[in-house]
This record gives sequence, structure tokens and C-alpha cells, in this order.
Amino acid sequence: MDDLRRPGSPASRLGRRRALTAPAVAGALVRALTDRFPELAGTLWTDEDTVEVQIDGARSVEVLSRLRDDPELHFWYLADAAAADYGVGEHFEVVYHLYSDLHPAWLRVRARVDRSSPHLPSITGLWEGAMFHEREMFDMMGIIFDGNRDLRRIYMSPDYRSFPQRRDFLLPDDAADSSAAGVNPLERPETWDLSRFSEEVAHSIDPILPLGTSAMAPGPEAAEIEADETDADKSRPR
Amino acid sequence: MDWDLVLGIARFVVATTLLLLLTIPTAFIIIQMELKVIALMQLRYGPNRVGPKGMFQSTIHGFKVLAKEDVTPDLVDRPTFTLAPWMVFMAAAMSMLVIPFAPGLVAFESSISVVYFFAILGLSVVGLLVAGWASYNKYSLLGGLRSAAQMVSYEIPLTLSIVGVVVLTGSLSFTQIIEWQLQHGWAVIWQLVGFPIFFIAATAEINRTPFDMVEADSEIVAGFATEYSGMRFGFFFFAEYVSLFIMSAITVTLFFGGWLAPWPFPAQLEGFIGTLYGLFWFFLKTYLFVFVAVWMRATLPRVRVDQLMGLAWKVLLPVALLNLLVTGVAVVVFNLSGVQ
Amino acid sequence: MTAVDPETRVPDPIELDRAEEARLHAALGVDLPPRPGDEYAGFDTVGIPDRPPQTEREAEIYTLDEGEMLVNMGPQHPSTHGVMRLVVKVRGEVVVDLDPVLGYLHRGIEKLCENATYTTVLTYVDPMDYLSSMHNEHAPAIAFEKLYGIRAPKRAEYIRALVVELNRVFSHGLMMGFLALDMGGLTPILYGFINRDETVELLSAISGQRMLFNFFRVGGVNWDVSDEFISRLSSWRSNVGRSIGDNEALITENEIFTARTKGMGVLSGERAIALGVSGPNLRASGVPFDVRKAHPYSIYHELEFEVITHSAGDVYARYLQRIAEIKQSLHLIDQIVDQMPHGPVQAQVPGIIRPKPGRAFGAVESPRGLYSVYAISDGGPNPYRFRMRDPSFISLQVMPVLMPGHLIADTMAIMASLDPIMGGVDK
Amino acid sequence: MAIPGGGIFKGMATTFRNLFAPKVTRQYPEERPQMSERWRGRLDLIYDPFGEHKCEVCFQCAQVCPVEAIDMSGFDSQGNRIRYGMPEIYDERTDPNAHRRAGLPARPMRNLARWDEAIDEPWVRGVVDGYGGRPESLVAIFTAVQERYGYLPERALRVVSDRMTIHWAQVFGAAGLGGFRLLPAEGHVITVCSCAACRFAGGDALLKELSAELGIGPRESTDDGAFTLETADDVGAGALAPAIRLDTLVYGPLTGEQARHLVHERRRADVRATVRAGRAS
Repeated sequence: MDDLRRPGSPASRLGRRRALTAPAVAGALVRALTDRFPELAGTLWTDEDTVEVQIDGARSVEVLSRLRDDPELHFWYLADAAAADYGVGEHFEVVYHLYSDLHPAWLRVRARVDRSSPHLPSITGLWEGAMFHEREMFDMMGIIFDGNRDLRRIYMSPDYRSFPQRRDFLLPDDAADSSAAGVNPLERPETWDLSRFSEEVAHSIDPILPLGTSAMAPGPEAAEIEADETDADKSRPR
Repeated sequence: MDWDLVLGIARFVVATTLLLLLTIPTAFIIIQMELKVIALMQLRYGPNRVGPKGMFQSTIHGFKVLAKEDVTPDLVDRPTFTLAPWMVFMAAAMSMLVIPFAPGLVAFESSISVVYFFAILGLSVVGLLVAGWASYNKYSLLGGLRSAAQMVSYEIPLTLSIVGVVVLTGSLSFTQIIEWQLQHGWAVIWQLVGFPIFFIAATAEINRTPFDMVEADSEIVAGFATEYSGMRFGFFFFAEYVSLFIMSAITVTLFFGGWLAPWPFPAQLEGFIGTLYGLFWFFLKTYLFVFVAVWMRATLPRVRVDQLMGLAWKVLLPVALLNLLVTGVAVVVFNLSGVQ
Repeated sequence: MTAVDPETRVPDPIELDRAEEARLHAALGVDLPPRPGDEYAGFDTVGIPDRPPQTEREAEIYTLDEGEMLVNMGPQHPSTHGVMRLVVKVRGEVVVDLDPVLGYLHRGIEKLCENATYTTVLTYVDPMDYLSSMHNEHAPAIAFEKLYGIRAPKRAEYIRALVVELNRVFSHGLMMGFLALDMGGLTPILYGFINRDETVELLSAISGQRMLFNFFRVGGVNWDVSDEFISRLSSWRSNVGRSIGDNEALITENEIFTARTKGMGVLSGERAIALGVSGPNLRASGVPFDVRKAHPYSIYHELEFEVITHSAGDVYARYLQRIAEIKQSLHLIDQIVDQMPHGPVQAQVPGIIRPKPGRAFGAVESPRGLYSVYAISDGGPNPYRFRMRDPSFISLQVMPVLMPGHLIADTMAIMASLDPIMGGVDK
Repeated sequence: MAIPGGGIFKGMATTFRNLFAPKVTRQYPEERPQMSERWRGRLDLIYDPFGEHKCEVCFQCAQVCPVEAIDMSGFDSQGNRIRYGMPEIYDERTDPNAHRRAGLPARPMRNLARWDEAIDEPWVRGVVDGYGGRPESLVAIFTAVQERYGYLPERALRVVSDRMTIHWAQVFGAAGLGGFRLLPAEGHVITVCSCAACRFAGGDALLKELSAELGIGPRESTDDGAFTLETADDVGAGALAPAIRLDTLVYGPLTGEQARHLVHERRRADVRATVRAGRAS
């Protein structure tokens, strides 16, 4: 989001997005969150209509149930639950998006899951509707939700045994000898530059709005990251 | 040699053959009507390419069905699977025997033709049940069971609503019922409650929309006919439309004066002209009811199976009984009966 | 072919795959012992899978009591709205349990999109929920604009709102027809398609295509609308009014229809929230949740409208909800046309968009509910992770909850009232 | 509900009214639809007034296609066949996965090298830099790469694409022009000359003889991977016609008998080499 401030960028020509209504009110949400979860204050981050916290995967049920049941937070609707894979040697992330009619901002809860043993408590006890989300995450990413009583494949056939949306998913059956080999870097892990997804890069995107010192402190390694990114840009196939 | 017997047999053979042959154009005409009328009601043109104005579309469909491969799935019960379409079709064709088309134009004149008709019509349920059972398919089985439940249930109000007419006219012969109507006016005027019951029950009996539970395509695929293909399916299809024709004919015969012209025209003429005149009115009225059935198919959604049975037992049956009671009392009190 | 030397033989891809999977499963501790021939594990004629159940719930479904049987509805059933399979456990005609089996249309669109540039992603999401392609493009456009930090010009936002509301009208109109069709009414679907045809004619006048519009761009829309088009809208409105009116006359008051829909498949508001139902289905249960109001995107904060709800939560309420929303959409279209400003329709964006690393969430109210996109950028020209939440996918969870106790005939009515589109369910 | 059955009659009235309403169906062949001006449904090549294609095979359309759906070929002003697109797109028919999907027994992969052959990337970069990274030197670079590896490995092409900042599709398209080998050849490569002189002198008959001898057609390899048959128009000319090239040596003029003899000789040599290798180990 740096180039927002850079003169001459397309964004500055067209003006910023509309008057950023959400975070102005989201201040209340941020305060409420920092009051209740002081330990998460360091991970708070806001977008124009999203407030984001990061938690450890093991705590997901605890945090989400407090977010749902607290009368001042009252995030009663689970808008989305999705998983992201940051590559071999990194971690999984299960991302919950919540909605509350008290706060006009989406709340994004990023739960970090260890890649070597991807276990996470199931939130089907909080929202029954998380069932299909969790089944899809299991199917596509191989994340195991403990306590989900119907953790089956949902898209792939029951006898399938790989997890197609993982970053290290290889498809020797298709990629190696198909006509598409060499056409797309689809299943070619050696072309991926995993260094870009290091912890620092993923976490140190500085916020747009001054919410509090903890939320906006730029990473000390900013210079390194900058260098890293340009490298990454160069190494991408064009 | 008993020439009367020989003549009788010859006449019967000729009449049966003619009726069997009649089923083919009848079915084609009704199918064509269904294709075209429903299309027009849905703001489409419908068939308009085969033949003048697309008139031969249904005929071509018939030939297509003949030419199609007739698949017998592995696990079906072969004898019954083969027999079922034939049973259904024959039940429909046989009940045509007693329909009076015009004065003197009836294949088999009998004093108990009403009884014969409903007895034979009830046979088709056996065919459907057999088809559903023999197909080794769950949808077929459900369709067969539905047909059994539905047709057996609806035969009761159907028959009871006719008893009103029978009591009124004092006859079990279609011809005599028509002759009674010649003197007293159409029976529908005397049976204002009986006719709707008969109409609803008849629609259910021949599995027409909104009572087409038996082959409800959005629920049980095609019901009893799921596993059928080729000409065996064609027989079911034919039988369905032939029974639609028969039911319309019986409605006309029992309630709308059969071959009689509506007043104030001369209701009936003599001689060969009279036969043609009777045929004209008979077919006109019959196809009017066929049109109504097609119209209903274009309009109405399907009744659910439990609502269907509830309607038969909780509404139609009591009302039919009541109608019968009132008719009987009226006949006795006002001495309306045709019984001499 | 000559015999292959086992030493130099190239391993079969399937074998490699197996080995890789076995390794993965060993690492994960997932207990799925491979059995010979189980790549063909499917469902036999009886309907019970010939493998041990994998979960508690699966065991529950596939265990039959006396008098129960399994009926497979689909994937080639006439009215499953696409290729999906419903394993229905019935006792007679009464449904005891139900299990939706998905994946017959799974195309891996998320994965495809992760290999496409930000611009081309918008072409891939079109065929997802193929009755609301405009909405499918809207959510990624919003998310990518957030990622890239630009906004579409005002006129583009108005055009976007216009086309998505047009799309909503025909999508809901078709739902009326599908609901009637699944109950055996043949005609309403045709009237619904007349309505759809007129609407897609309009949309093709804007976007050039009739089904997969590919109209949205990051930072705007592909083309401007002309004044001539705006004038066509009024005649379109009267035609839509006619076909919707015909459909209403055909089914809304029809006794057979009401008897089959009122009190059928009742979903309470609390349960609907817990199950993640959204859109008209949720509002028909009395929960006033509409993304257009809850998180006004595009220009919805400038339009006047109220969130419509119905309280009954049954099939009939869901049907009425759709009709009310069609009328609301027509009302919105009037407002949009009245207020539409002049100006450019496309912000200046480079050919290949490379947003800074970050995350963005874009949600829209599609005809089937909350449709959202979550995109992660790594700074490259294509999204690192592209996630779509399809409302009909989530809504399908309602089926096992609603169905027990109803008849087989109601399966289709209830499913049609939820209005799932398999293209979206299976992504 | 005021009258029971009222809704039904309302519906019946609607359908009856529509029975006579104007119909909406378009009678297609007679009545053509009016397509929107913005319609993008079909790509069509337009002709000039003299009946010639106006397409100049500039590949611009293929380059801007957002989903890379266009794969095209044609002839340039010199009459050379030029092509743009994924090189092996029509290989799908012989792809093991296609066989598997069709329920046929799938052949094992022949050319593992295609996807994971190790190449000397710095060397390739050096070659590219040596030519100054100019696009017109692409053919020279390809020649150098093919000399080293015997074919153009896909990963080398990717390196070339990255280094020269040319879209990979263009690099692949150029590599497919002719004269370059995209797959490693198997065994001995027999190239039958197809220049005019050789064909006049009986080159076609020679090709037929060799095809019959090896049991394969041009551009194919034998099942045991010992021979590959090819045609090219630059092997021999004039006095040599008809000529073949066996690996690197050119033989000619040849009769069918002599060509068969060459093949037999190579086979025997291979067998001897195998036996010798076996003894040595």
C-alpha cells in the first residue's frame, strides 16, 4: 500500500477510496479488541473496511467464541473460513471473516497452524455452518479439524489422498508428461520463490491508518524486505 | 351353421380391429395437441417443421420410438418386464370396446357396459405395478407403489360419482344413459356435484397433471417407466394418451350427452347422416376435454403424494357419498328415475 | 510393444502419486489404509459405499435400519440443478436422512485463478455461479482494487450496480420458474427464461456476451453504457413486469402450490445464522442481513432501499422473498439510472497489475447470498491465494437439517427454494 | 383466499390468455438474431477485396489474449511456416493421461528429460549474453543450445525467455519453427532429405523403404528407442541425391538396399557395444 502515498501513482491521480467510513468507526472495535485481547494488540492491522488479528491456531475456538458471545463485540455471523498455505517450511493459516452489526468492519481472524501437524480445533460447535468450510479446507489443504464429526472429502472423491491446494502439491500424473508441461508454472515448485513468504514479509505490511503505536510500527527490517521484494520481482517468470 | 353367431364374431373382430387401429391416430393427435397447445401457452411456437404446420411431429416421434433400441437391463424380471407395457396398453384399448361413438356405433353393446368399463380400466394399475416391480430400480418401485395407491384410492370416488348418474338414469349401459340424456337434458345439470368429483378422480385415475405422481419426473425420474426404452416405453406412452381419450369420452358420455348435440340444435339425426352428426359432436366434446387436460398440464404444479391421498379419502369420498345420498333421495321423491 | 525392463522402466505416474500420498498421509497421521482396487471405490447398486465409513456422520447416514433404503438422487437426476448427488435415506417415501455429495463439477477455479494474472482472474470466475456472472466478477474486482489501492470511477460504480441488479432480476425470476418446475409446473420456467432472455439481451448490449459477461475490470468496467441503452430499460421494465406478473398469476396463489410450500422446510432465523445461510434464504427467515446494507460496497450507500425480510422461513416465504427482491431491484435500477453521473468508466491501471503484498476481502450480495473473495498478494502478477466463498455451497448444508420428516417430493421443492447453482457449489 | 380454487383458475386464465398472445421464439434460420455491437463471440478472419486474408500473421491477437487461448500458425512473406502457441499442444492425443481418461492402457512416459533435465543455466545465460540478448539472435542461441544438448530442453528455453525478457510463448513459438528439436531424439536419428533434388532422385522411395524397415513413419521413434526417423530439406543436394543423414554423417546417393544395410550395420554395432559393456562390468 506504499504507493498510495507516492506522488504520481494511479491511486493519487484518482484520489483515495471513498471516505474510509469503516475504520473511523472501527476505532471502537479496535479499542474493544485491545481491551479484551491485550496479547493480540501487536497483531492488529486494519484495512479500509477490515480489522485483522492474528492468533495461534490452538486458541481459535476460545477467541472466536469470545468474539461471538461478548455483547460489545457480538460477531454473530461467520462470513468465511478459508485456509492459505505459505509453502514448505512455513505454516498454514486458517482465516475467519466475521460480521457484526455493531461494527461496520469485517473482522479477520488469522489462525496460524503448524504445517507439520496441521491440527486445529473445529468451530462447528460455534457455527454449524463451518462444517462445509472445514470439509473444504480438509479436502484442499489437509488441515485436520479436531472435533468435527464429519471431516470427509467434499470435492474430491473419497479415495483421493492428496491435498490439491497445497503449495507443494505435485501432480506427476498430469504435470510431468502432459502437453501442459512447461506451459504454466502450475505444479512446478522449483519455480516458486518461497523466500518471499517469510514471516517478516507476511507480517510487516504497515497499516494505512494510525491506530496505535503497536499496530502501525513498521518492521525494523524494512530495508531488507524492500530488497527481498525486488529480488522476488525479478525472479518471477514474465 | 349358426349364421348369427358367425356374424356376431365377425362383427366383433372387425370392431376390435378398428378400435385398436383407432388408438394409433388418437394417440398421435393428442400428443400433437399436447406439444402444440402447451407450446403456445408457454409463448413458444411448438412443432412447426415436420409436415404442414408441423402436424406430423408426433407421428415422427412414434416412428422414432419404433426405431429405437429396446434395452432390457440385466437384473430385471424379464417376463413381467416385457408383459407390463402390453398389459397397460391392452387395458386401455379393451375399455374402448364399450364406448358409444354415435347412435348404433359401439363395438360391444352390453347392458352392463359401465361395470365392464371400470372393471377393465382397473386392470391398468396391475400393469403399472408390475412395471415398477420388475424394473429393479428404486424409482420404478416408488412409481409403481404410488400408482397402486393412487389408482386404487381414486377408483372409489370415481365409481361412486358415477353411481349417481346410474341411479339417475336407472341403467348400467352407456347407450341407455345417453338416451336418458336425450329426454332429460345432460346429466351434468343433474349432477353438479358428481361431475367435479368424477373429473378430478378421472384425472387422477389416468395420472394426468396435477395428479401425475406416478411418473413425477422431478421427483422419481420417470416412475415406473424409468427403465423402459424403445417401443416398450412407447406402449406406456400410447396407453397414457389413449386413456386420456377414453376418460374424456366417458366424461362426455356420462355427463355431456355423448353424441347428442347441445341444444337448441337437433340433438340427434337419423340414418347415416345421423351417425356422422353424432360422431362429430362426440369427438368435438371429447377433444374439448382433452384440451382441458392439456391446459391443466400447462398450468398446474403437481400435488404431493400425501395430499393426493388425503384429497381422495378425506374430501372426494365423503362428498361422493353425500352426492349419492342426495341423488337417491331426489330420485325417489321426485320420481325422476328412468326405471320403468 | 517390447517388454519393459523393470530396472529402467519409468514408474507409472499413478504409482508416483500413490507413493507421494502415502508419504503425506504417514506424515499427517491420517488413517486411510490403501486397499487394492479402492481407486474405484464408489457406490454399489445398494448405495452403501464398499469401504469403512470415514467419519461418525458418514456411518450414521449409511447405516440402515429395518424398512429404510437409500435412494441416490443424482448426479443424473432430472432436477438436481446440475450435477450433484443427494443420498437420501427414506422410509417409504419419508426422508429420514440426507447427505449431499458434491464435486461432480469441481474445476479447481481457485487454483486456476492463482495462476492467472489479476486481470484474467475476472474471466475465470464467470462460469462459477453461472446465473450471476456479474456478481462473480464484482467481488474479485472489489478485492483487487483494495489490494492495489485504487478505486473505480463513480460512473463505473454506477454501471456496476446497474448490471448486478439486472443480473439479480433474471436470476430471481429463474428461481421462481425452477421452483415451479421442480413441483411439476411446466410453464413458469419458460416465462422465467423469457425474462432472462430479455435481460441478457440488455446485458449483451452492454458487455457483448450473453452468459459469461466478462465485463468488470480491475478499476472499472469494460465499456460505458449509452443513452440509447438507458432508454431501452423502460421497455425492458414493462416486459419484465409482464413475465414476472404471469408467473405470479400462475403460482403465487395457486392452491396446489401454496399447499406444497407453506409450512414446508421451515428454517428458523437462529438456525439459519448458525448454518451460515445468507442472502434471500436468510432474509426469508427474518434475519435482516444484506451485504448491500451491512457493508455498503460500490454505491449502495447512496441508494435508498430497505432490507426486505419475511418471517415464516418456509419455502413459500423464500419464494415471496425473491419476488419482493425483484421489485426492489427494479426500484434500485430506477435510482441508479436517475443518479448516474458522467465521467470515465475505467481507472488507469497497468496491463499487468502487481499489488504490494497484502490481503483483501471483497464481499457482495449475490442473488444467492454473501459471495466473497479473499485474495492474498505476494507482490507478483497473480494472486498468491484466491479464495471464493460461494453462498449456494454453504446453503446446501441446510438440506440435511431441513429434510428429515418431509417426503421425497419435498426434497426438490426445498432444494429449489434454496436456489443452489452447482457451478458455484463445486467451484 | 376468497374462493377455494381461485388461484388455480387465475393460473388457468393466464395460460389461456397466453395461448393467443404473440410468441417470443425466434425462428432461427429464417430469423437471425441481432447481435450486440460489442459482441465478442467469434473470431473471424476478414478478407480483402481480392479474396486474400487480411491477416498478416503478426500474432498480436495471440499476444494480447488474456487467457492465452490463441494458438495460430501461418506463412510469413518468405513463405516460411511460422507458428505461435504452446509447442506440444496437439500431443494430447498421445498423452498417457488422455489414454487413461479414455479407459485405454496408458504407455509409460518416454521422455522424462522433458521436465526435469538438469541444464547448465549459467552457460545458457552466458550464451544469451554473448549475443547481446537481441531477439534476432534467437535462432543462433537455439542452434548453440541444440548443439550442446541435442535438442532444446524446455528449461533452457525458459532461461532464454527470462534472460531475454521475451514471453515464453514467443520463445517456444520460435523454437517450433523448424530445424530445432524440442524433445531429445531417441537412439540414432535418420534424416531423409526432402529437398527437391533428392525427392526427384527417389528420396520418397527411400523414405518408404526406411519406414518399412523400421516400422515407423517420419517424426516417430521405434518402440525400443533405437532409431528416430525424420525428414529435412538440408541434408544433401545434387550429386549426393538421394541422401540421408545418420546421426552426423551424410550418406548418398543411396538405394533402398544400401539404406537398409546402414540400418542393419548400426543395429549390429549397438549389440556389440552392449555386449562389450556387459563384459567390461
